Amino acid sequence: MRYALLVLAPPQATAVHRAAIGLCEAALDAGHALPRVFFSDAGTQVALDTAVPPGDEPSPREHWQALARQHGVELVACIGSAVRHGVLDSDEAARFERPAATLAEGFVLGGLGLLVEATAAADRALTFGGGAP
Amino acid sequence: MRYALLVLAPPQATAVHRAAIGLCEAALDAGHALPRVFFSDAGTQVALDTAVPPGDEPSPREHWQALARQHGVELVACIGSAVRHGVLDSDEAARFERPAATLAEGFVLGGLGLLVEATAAADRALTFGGGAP
Amino acid sequence: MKSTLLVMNRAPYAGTLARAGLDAALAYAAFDQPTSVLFAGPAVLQLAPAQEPAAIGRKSLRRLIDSMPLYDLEAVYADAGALARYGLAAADLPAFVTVLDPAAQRELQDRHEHLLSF
Amino acid sequence: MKSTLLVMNRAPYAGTLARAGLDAALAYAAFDQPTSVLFAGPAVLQLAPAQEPAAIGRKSLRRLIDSMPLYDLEAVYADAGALARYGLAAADLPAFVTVLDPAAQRELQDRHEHLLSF
Amino acid sequence: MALHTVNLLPGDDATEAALAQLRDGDAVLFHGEGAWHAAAPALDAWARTGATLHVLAADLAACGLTGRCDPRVAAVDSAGFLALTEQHATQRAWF
Amino acid sequence: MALHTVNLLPGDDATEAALAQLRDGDAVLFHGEGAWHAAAPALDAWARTGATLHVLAADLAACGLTGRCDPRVAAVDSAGFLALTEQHATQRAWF
Repeated sequence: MRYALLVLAPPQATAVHRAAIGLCEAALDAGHALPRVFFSDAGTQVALDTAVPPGDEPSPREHWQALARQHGVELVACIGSAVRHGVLDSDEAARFERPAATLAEGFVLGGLGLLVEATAAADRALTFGGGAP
Repeated sequence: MRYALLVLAPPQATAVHRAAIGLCEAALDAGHALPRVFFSDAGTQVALDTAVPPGDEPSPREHWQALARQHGVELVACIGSAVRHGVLDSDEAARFERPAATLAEGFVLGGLGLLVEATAAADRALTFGGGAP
Repeated sequence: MKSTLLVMNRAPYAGTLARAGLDAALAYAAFDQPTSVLFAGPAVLQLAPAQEPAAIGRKSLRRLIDSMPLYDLEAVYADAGALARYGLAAADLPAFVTVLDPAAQRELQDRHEHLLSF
Repeated sequence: MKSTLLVMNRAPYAGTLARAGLDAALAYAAFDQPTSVLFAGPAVLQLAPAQEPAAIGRKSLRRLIDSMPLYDLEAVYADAGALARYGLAAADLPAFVTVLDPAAQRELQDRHEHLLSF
Repeated sequence: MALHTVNLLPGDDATEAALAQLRDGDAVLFHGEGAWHAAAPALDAWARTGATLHVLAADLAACGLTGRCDPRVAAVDSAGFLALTEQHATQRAWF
Repeated sequence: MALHTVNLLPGDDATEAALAQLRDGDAVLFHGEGAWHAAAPALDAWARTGATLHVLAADLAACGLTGRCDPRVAAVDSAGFLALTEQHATQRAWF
């Protein structure tokens, strides 16, 4: 089957991100397709490159990046939400005259059409929200 | 009297920030002292310089900056919370090898001792939390 | 193409999730997907009349909801129990909104291939 | 110097506010302020035994709470009603925690010059 | 006497605990999501406590309730909020 | 048949609405803050609905409840979560 995910929880809701990442890994291991994960609202903060997770634990961001690297999953942060939350690629950083891009490697910014496209082609659409502050 | 404020709400909770800023302005207009506002947890995100508020409305960040400019209020973002939330001054950006600082003008990073000091010297201590996602 | 029900759960101005959900609903409609919207729990407050959030730095979500028919989005529903809890009457809602009891909400859900929650 | 009551309100791992509150309490104690802590509502779950949050990328808040006496922080209280709601028994809590009914919680509050909420 | 700032929706599960902490002479300020209390059935329980009830005018307007505010609740601006903090030595923030 | 993913604390005011949406053949997956249901009195109402009850093992461990999980709730790992999504065509996320 083909899966599409929508992630709304901020990265501080580590349990929600772990649950979503675990599901993605299980789905891919089982041979399902999972071409794209779409992050919206506070979920886009997981793509903020300047956030430094505490201690030695890998952060949700690093887990998502590993998933993208190993399985080619496209990680799209909703552009509207992302800029409100301070997540800028180099184009947006230039447009809003900020000194540097803050979008973490492995993520791209994109419009809501990419969410629509993902769920329209999917057999399963799943939302991950809640948690935090 | 002397006031001290602790702000925990993320900037997306615009109502909470407006309430806090309005109280600060009223207190200062009435002749009270309000030397410092301390931001912790998600509250530190208000100091994220790369966040672009939607449309033409001034953001909580800009209101806080105006308060600091006009009344000399010190705006301290808890350093531990700030780095988790991607708010780095130039020292922290260098320490964690990030390309640029993201701390907005008018804010400083500081330890919890500055919260303790502020409330210990105050007649009134007020917490502003809640809201969002 | 899949029929999609977007379930709204949040009060309008606590954060930005309510707005994100409405933007998503309008996007589904704009891309000509069969789209329905259910306002459940605190999200029924997004339907309240006369919202004037300029002083808290926001734009009226009710105004955005009122524009839904312009996107041919009129399959819009509200949770009866939540309306009662918050003291909202049917007359307060946009005319194109249908009020549903819990059983009818479940039937609505079961008529759609996908659900998204906000 | 002012006597300060820090009121914790959040479950341990929903976000980072619970941890921020504990860090603040330890800071007040470390700076030799007269400090008390009340775990209210969902925050009593921070007191639950045997927490092992490594698999969700977190450190045990119960372990942090267990260290409070090392900071001479032993004026630590828990909300009786919330403990019952979540199925926690007094025996589950650290030995230095005192369980309070609502009236005693208000007396506690009134004995302090400042309150901070997390 | 304490000031209770209430940023909870009507029916929030923290409400019961908050109500149990109210005393004669206390003041309640509904703000943020709490402003929805100004026209909700849940207001009755707050009115029975003996605390005075207030709501921040900007949040009341955001809710569209400026003209529908229950007469038991007084709308206040920032100066009114300040006065409440002057009159009450401590604040319990419910959120 | 639907999968209900529940990231709500026991007693959350959204619980009542969620319970009213459960049907025979549905499955519930408690996760995140929902994992506290595995040993809370509020579980009874969920058990009466006829839905099967599950909890994500990592969240159960975070709560310290691995050894105290109610026998009516089955702990599942990510593969178990995946199986629930395979068996149920739609997901209602409660958070």
